[in-house]
Amino acid sequence: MRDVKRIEIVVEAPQEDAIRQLIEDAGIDGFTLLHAVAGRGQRGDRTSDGLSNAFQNVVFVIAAPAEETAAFVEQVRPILKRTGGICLVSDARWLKH
Amino acid sequence: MRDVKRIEIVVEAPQEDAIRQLIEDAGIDGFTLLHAVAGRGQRGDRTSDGLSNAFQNVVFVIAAPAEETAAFVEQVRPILKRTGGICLVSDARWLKH
Amino acid sequence: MRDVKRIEIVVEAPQEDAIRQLIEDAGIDGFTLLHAVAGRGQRGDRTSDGLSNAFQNVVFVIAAPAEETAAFVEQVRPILKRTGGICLVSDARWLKH
Amino acid sequence: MLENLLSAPVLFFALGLAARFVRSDLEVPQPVARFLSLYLLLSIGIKGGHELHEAGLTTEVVAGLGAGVALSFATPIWTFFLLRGLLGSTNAAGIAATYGSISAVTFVVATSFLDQSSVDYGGHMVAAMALMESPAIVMGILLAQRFATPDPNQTTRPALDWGALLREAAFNPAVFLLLGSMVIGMSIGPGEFLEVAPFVSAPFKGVLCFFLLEMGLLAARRLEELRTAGIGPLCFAVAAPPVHAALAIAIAWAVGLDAGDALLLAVLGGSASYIAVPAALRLSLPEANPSLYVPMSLALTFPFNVIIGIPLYWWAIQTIGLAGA
Amino acid sequence: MLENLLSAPVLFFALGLAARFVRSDLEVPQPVARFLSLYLLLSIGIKGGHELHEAGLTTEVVAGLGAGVALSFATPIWTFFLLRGLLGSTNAAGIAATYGSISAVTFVVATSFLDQSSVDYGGHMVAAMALMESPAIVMGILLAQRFATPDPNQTTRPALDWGALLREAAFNPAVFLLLGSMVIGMSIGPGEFLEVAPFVSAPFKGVLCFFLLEMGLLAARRLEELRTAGIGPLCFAVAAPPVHAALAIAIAWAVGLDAGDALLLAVLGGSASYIAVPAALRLSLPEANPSLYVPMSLALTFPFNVIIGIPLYWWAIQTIGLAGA
Amino acid sequence: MLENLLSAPVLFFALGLAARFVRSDLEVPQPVARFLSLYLLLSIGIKGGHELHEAGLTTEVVAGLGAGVALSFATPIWTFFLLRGLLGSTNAAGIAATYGSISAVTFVVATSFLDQSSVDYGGHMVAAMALMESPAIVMGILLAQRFATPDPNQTTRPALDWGALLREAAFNPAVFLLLGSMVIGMSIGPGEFLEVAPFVSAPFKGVLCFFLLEMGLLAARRLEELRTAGIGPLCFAVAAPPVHAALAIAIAWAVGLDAGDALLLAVLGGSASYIAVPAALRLSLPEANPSLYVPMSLALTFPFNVIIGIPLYWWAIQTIGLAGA
Ligand SMILES: Nc1ncnc2c1ncn2[C@@H]1O[C@H](COP(=O)(O)O)[C@@H](O)[C@H]1O
Ligand SMILES: Nc1ncnc2c1ncn2[C@@H]1O[C@H](COP(=O)(O)O)[C@@H](O)[C@H]1O
Ligand SMILES: Nc1ncnc2c1ncn2[C@@H]1O[C@H](COP(=O)(O)O)[C@@H](O)[C@H]1O
Ligand code: NA
Ligand code: NA
Ligand code: NA
Repeated sequence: MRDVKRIEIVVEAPQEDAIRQLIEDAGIDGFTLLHAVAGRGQRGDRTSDGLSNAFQNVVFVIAAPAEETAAFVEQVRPILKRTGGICLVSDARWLKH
Repeated sequence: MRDVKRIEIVVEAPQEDAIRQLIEDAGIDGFTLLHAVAGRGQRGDRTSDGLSNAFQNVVFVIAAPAEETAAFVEQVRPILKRTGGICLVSDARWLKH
Repeated sequence: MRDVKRIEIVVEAPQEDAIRQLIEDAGIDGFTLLHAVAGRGQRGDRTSDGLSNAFQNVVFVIAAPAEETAAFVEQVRPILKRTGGICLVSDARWLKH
Repeated sequence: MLENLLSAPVLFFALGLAARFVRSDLEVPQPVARFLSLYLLLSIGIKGGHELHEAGLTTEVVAGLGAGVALSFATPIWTFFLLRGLLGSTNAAGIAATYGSISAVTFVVATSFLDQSSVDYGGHMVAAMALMESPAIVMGILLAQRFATPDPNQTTRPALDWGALLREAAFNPAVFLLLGSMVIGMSIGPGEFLEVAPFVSAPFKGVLCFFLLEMGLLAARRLEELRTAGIGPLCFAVAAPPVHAALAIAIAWAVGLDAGDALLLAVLGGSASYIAVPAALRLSLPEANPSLYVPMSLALTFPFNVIIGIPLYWWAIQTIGLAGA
Repeated sequence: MLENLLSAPVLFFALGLAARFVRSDLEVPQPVARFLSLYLLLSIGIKGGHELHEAGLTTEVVAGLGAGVALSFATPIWTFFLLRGLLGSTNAAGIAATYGSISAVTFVVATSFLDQSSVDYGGHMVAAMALMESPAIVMGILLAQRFATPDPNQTTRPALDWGALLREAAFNPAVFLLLGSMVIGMSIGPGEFLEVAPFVSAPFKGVLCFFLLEMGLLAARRLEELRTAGIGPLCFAVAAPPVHAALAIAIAWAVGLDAGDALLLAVLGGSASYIAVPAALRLSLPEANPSLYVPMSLALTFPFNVIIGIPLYWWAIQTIGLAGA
Repeated sequence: MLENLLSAPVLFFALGLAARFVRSDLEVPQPVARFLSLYLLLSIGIKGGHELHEAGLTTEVVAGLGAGVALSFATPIWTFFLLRGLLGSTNAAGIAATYGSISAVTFVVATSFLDQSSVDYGGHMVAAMALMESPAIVMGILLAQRFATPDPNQTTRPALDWGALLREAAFNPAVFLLLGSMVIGMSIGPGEFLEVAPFVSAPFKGVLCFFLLEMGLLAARRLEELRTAGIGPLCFAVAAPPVHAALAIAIAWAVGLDAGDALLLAVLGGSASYIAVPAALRLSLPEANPSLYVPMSLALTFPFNVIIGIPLYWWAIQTIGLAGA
C-alpha cells in the first residue's frame, strides 16, 4: 500500500476534454470518470437528463502521489473559476499490485 | 485550499427529494448527485435496472465546512433508520476558486 | 458515528461477480456499486459506451471496520494484477442508525 | 389455452424466464425497457380514447368503470384482513395495495388475446384500468395507518405526507400517461388517428413481445427472493388471481358487461401492480417489506395470469355465456 | 388554428407541460429522448435529400438556402444590440447566437402541419435549416469577443479556441446528421428509399408525438428558471418569433418562394436553438448565463411557435397570397 | 459493387466513420445501440425460424449447419499457429477465437444485400450463425491453455472456470436470443407471424441503417488503437476475410449449397466477432490484449466485409456458378 492523494473533480461535461488534457500534461497515468452526474451549486441545478449533455456534470477521480498532484490542482483552478465545479483532495492508501 | 467534510450519502431513489430538502434547510450550498446506483445492504439487493427507480440507490456527495455538517447529518439519521442506506463522513481539502 | 475504512475498487465490468463473491466471503455486509464507468490506466481507455460492457469499469464503494477490510483487500490484489484496476483505502466515519 | 401458450408474447416471456435459469447475461437496457412500457401505455391510451370517442358514453361504459373502481376499493380490505395474522399489519397493507391495483402489461396481453380471437372490447376499459391504480394505494395506506402498530424502536412515526401520497396515487406516470393519451385519442379526428397508427398500432404486438422478454427476465430474478418468504405468500399469489377474477366475472355478469369487457375486468381484478404501487409504497409505507409484495406480484401473479389466467378466465366467460363470447 | 391545437403532437406537448404542473413523475428516459431526436433528424434528412434529388437544383433552391443563411448571419446582430443595454454584452451575445440559430423540432412540427394541410415544400429547406445553425454561433462569439469587457476579477481571458469553435459550429451532431442524411437521401435510388420508408416515414408522426411529450416536460421544467430573469427577456422571447418570422416571410415574398417553403423559412427565422447552440456556448462563451438563453428559447419561444406561431405565420402567408397557399 | 456502396446501410456506415474523422460529437446513446442490436438479432431469429419451419429439415439444412460449425472449430487452429510467432501464444489465441467466430451485423448486411438482389437464402443459416459463436471461443481458450506459458511474474495461473466459460460460450446474449427467437419463429403460426411482421420486418432495413451509423462511429474510434499494433495484425485483419470466405465458398460448393446460402457461409467464415468473443475473453483469457483483437475485428475486418467483401464474395459465387446465383 502506498500513500496517495485522492482527487475528485466535478465539472460540467463540456470541460471533460480540458481536464483530460491537464491530467495528461501533468504526467498522471490514470483516472476514473463518471458521466451523467447531476448536482447543484452557485450556478444552479445541473440535471442528469436533457437532450444535450452540456448541462450535466462529469466526475473525475484521480489517485496519484502528492508530488504529482500539487501542481496539477493549480491548473484545474482557472477552469473551475470560469465554468464552475469543485475539486476535493483527500488522503488515501493505494493497494499496489 | 480549505478544510471541509466530505459527506457521502447512499439512499434509495424515493428519498432523493427528502435529502435535497434537508440540504437546503441546512443552508449547505451545493451537492453532487449520482443516479441509478446499485448496492447491497441489510435490506437486500438494489439494482440499477428495473422498470421503476424505486429500487435503485442515489448517491449524494456534499462538501461543506465541519460546522455546517454536524447538525445536518443528525437530520439524515432518521431517514436512514426508516428506509435504509449509509452516510459516511471524511476529511478533505477543497480547492477554493 | 463509528470509525471505518472506505474502500473504493475500480475494476472492469466482467470482474463484478468476482468482487461480489470476495465481499461475501469476507463477511462484509454491504456495498454500493456504480455501473458504466469510464477511465484510463495502464491498459488504455475504458469507455462508458460501446455494444458490450466488457470494456466498461464498475466502481465498488465499501464501508467496513478496519479489522474486516485488511484481509479482504489482499484477496482483491490478484484480480487487479490480472485484469487491472485500482483499490483505494481511506478513513471515514459512519453515521450509525 | 395451447393457442395462448403459442402466442408470440407468451413465448418471449418464457424465453426471458429461461435466460435467467441458464444464467445467460441477456438483458434489455433499462432506459429502453422503460420507454417500451411508456409506449404500451401511450398506445393503448390513444387507441382506447379513439374507440371511446366513436362509441360514446353508454351505460356499459359507466358499468365498466364503476365495477373496476369498486373492485379497487374493496379488494385491499379482505386481502389485508386475510394476511394480517400471517405477515403483520404493515406487510399485509402493502400486499393489499398491490393486489387491489392492476398490472397494465397483463391488461395489454389480454387485449392482444382478444384481438387474436377477434373479440370486441370497449375503449373505456382502458379508463377503468387507469382509475383502478389509485384507490388501492390509498386504501393500503389507510389500513396501515389505522391498524399497524408503530415500530417499537421508533418513538414517533413520521407524519404521513398526504399531499405527496395523493399526488403519487393520482398522477403517477402510468395513470397520467394513460389518461392523458386517452383524452388525446378522444380529441383527435380520425384522419389524425390514421397518421399516428403506424406508430401506435402496427408495431404494437412486436413491441409487446420485446417487452415480455424483459418481463420474463425481471420475473425470474425476483423469483429467488421468494425462497425465504414462506408458503403463505406463495399460496396467496397464485390463489388470489383466479379468486379475484371470478369475483370480477360475477360482477361483470351482474352489471351486464359484454364478454370482451368482462375478460378485461377479470384481468384487472386478478392482476397486481409491480411498478406504480411499489413506487408509492416506498414513499409512504417504507416499513412494508418490498421483497414480499414485489416478487409475489411480479414473479408469481403476473406469470400465472399471462400463461394460465387469461385463457382460464376466457373459458369461464364462455361457459357462463356472456354476450359476444 | 384550432385544428393545429388539436393535432396530436401539439396535444402531447401540452400533456408534457401538464405533467410537470401537477408534479407527476412522468419522464422519458434520456437516452431514448436523444435517440428520438436523432431519428427525427435522420428521417427528415433522408426525406429532404430524396426530394431534392427528384426536384433538382432550381433557383427556388438557391433562393431558399440564401435567404436562410442571410437570416442566420443578420439576426444575431440586431438581437445583440437590442439586448446589450439590458443584459450586458456577454448575455446579449449568447441570446443573439440562440435566436439567430434554429429549432429543428419546430421545423419538424411545421412540416407535419404542412403535410396535414397537403401543402408542398421543398427538400432543400432541410438543407437551409442545417446551414442556419453555424453562422449564428460564430456571429454570437464574434460579437462577444468584440464588445464584451472581460471579467474584472480575471486579468486575462483565455484565448478563444477557434478550431474547437468552428468544429462545434460546423460539425455539431445535429448539423452533421442532417447534412449526412440528406446526402444519403440524394444518393440512394427510389427502390432503396422505399425500403427504408417504413422506418423513416411511416412512424414519423407518432415518434414526433412522443418527442413532443418530452419537450413539454423539458419546457415546463425550464419555465421555473425564468422567475428571476426580469420582464425584458420574457418579452423578447415571445416578441422575437413573430417579428423574425415576419421578416422571413417578407424575404420569402421578395425572392419568390412558394407558400410551403415560406412557412418553413418563417419558422426557421422565428425559432431559436436549445440544443446545439447552448452546447457550443458552454464551450466557447461559458460566461453567458445559460439560465437565461436556454429557458427563453425552450420554455417560451418553442411553445409559442408550436402552439400559436405556425398557424399564425401560415395565416399571414395565405393573406398575402404566396403561390400554393 | 457500386450498387453495394450506394446501399443505405453502407452509406450510413461511412457517415459514422466520417463523423469521427471530422471529430463531430455525434453519438448514438449506448442503451439504444444495444437495443437495436437486440432488435436485429430477435428479428432475424424470428424470420429465420419462420422460414425454416416452412422449408422443413432438408439435407441442405444439415449441410449448411455442419459446414458452419466445422469452420468455427477449424479456423482458430490455423489462425493460432500463424500468429503465434508474431504476437505470442496468448494474443494469438485471442485472435483465433475472434476470427473463428462471426459478426452478426455483417451477416445481417449480407441478408439485406441478398434481399435487394432478390436472391433466396435459407432460414437455417441463422442457426448456423448462432452455432458458430461458441466453438471458436472454446477452441481459443483450449489453445491458450495448452500452449501459452504462464506470466513469469505470476507463480500460479488461476484455474480456469470451465463452467463459467461454457455458459458464456453457449448462452451469451447473442446466441441465446438468436436461437430463442428462431425457436419462437418456428413455433408461431403464419397468422401470428403476420402480426409481429410490422415490428420485425418492415422497419428492419431502416434500423440497420441507424445501427451501421453507430458501427461506423465505433469502428473509427477503434482504428486509432491500431497505430501501435505493427503491420502484422493489420495485414491479417484484411487478408483473413477473403481467405476464410474463399474456403467457405469452396466448402459450400463441395456440399452443394445454393448461392444465397453460400454467400452467407462466406460472410460467416470471413467475419470476426467484436461483441460476444471479447466479452468471453475478458472473463477467461484477460491476459490477451483487447486493444489487438477488438480493433482488428471491428475497425478493419468489419468494414472490409461490409464495403468490399460482400460484393466480392458474391462475384466469386456467381463466377463459379452455384445454383441460384
Ligand atoms: N458544496 C458542494 N458539494 C458537492 N458538490 C458541489 C458543491 N458545490 C458545487 N458542487 C458541484 O459542482 C457543480 C457546479 O457547481 P457551481 O459551479 O457552484 O454551480 C454542481 O452542479 C455540483 O455538482
Ligand atoms: N457497508 C456498506 N458499504 C457501502 N454501502 C453500503 C453498505 N451498507 C449499505 N450500503 C448501501 O446502502 C444501501 C441500503 O443499505 P441497507 O439499508 O443496509 O439495505 C445499499 O443498497 C448499499 O448501496
Ligand atoms: N491513477 C488512477 N486514478 C484513478 N483511477 C485509475 C488510476 N489508474 C487506473 N484507474 C482506473 O482503473 C482502470 C483500469 O486501470 P489499468 O488497469 O491501469 O488500465 C482505469 O480504466 C481507471 O478507471
Ligand atoms: Na387487482
Ligand atoms: Na432563428
Ligand atoms: Na469467422
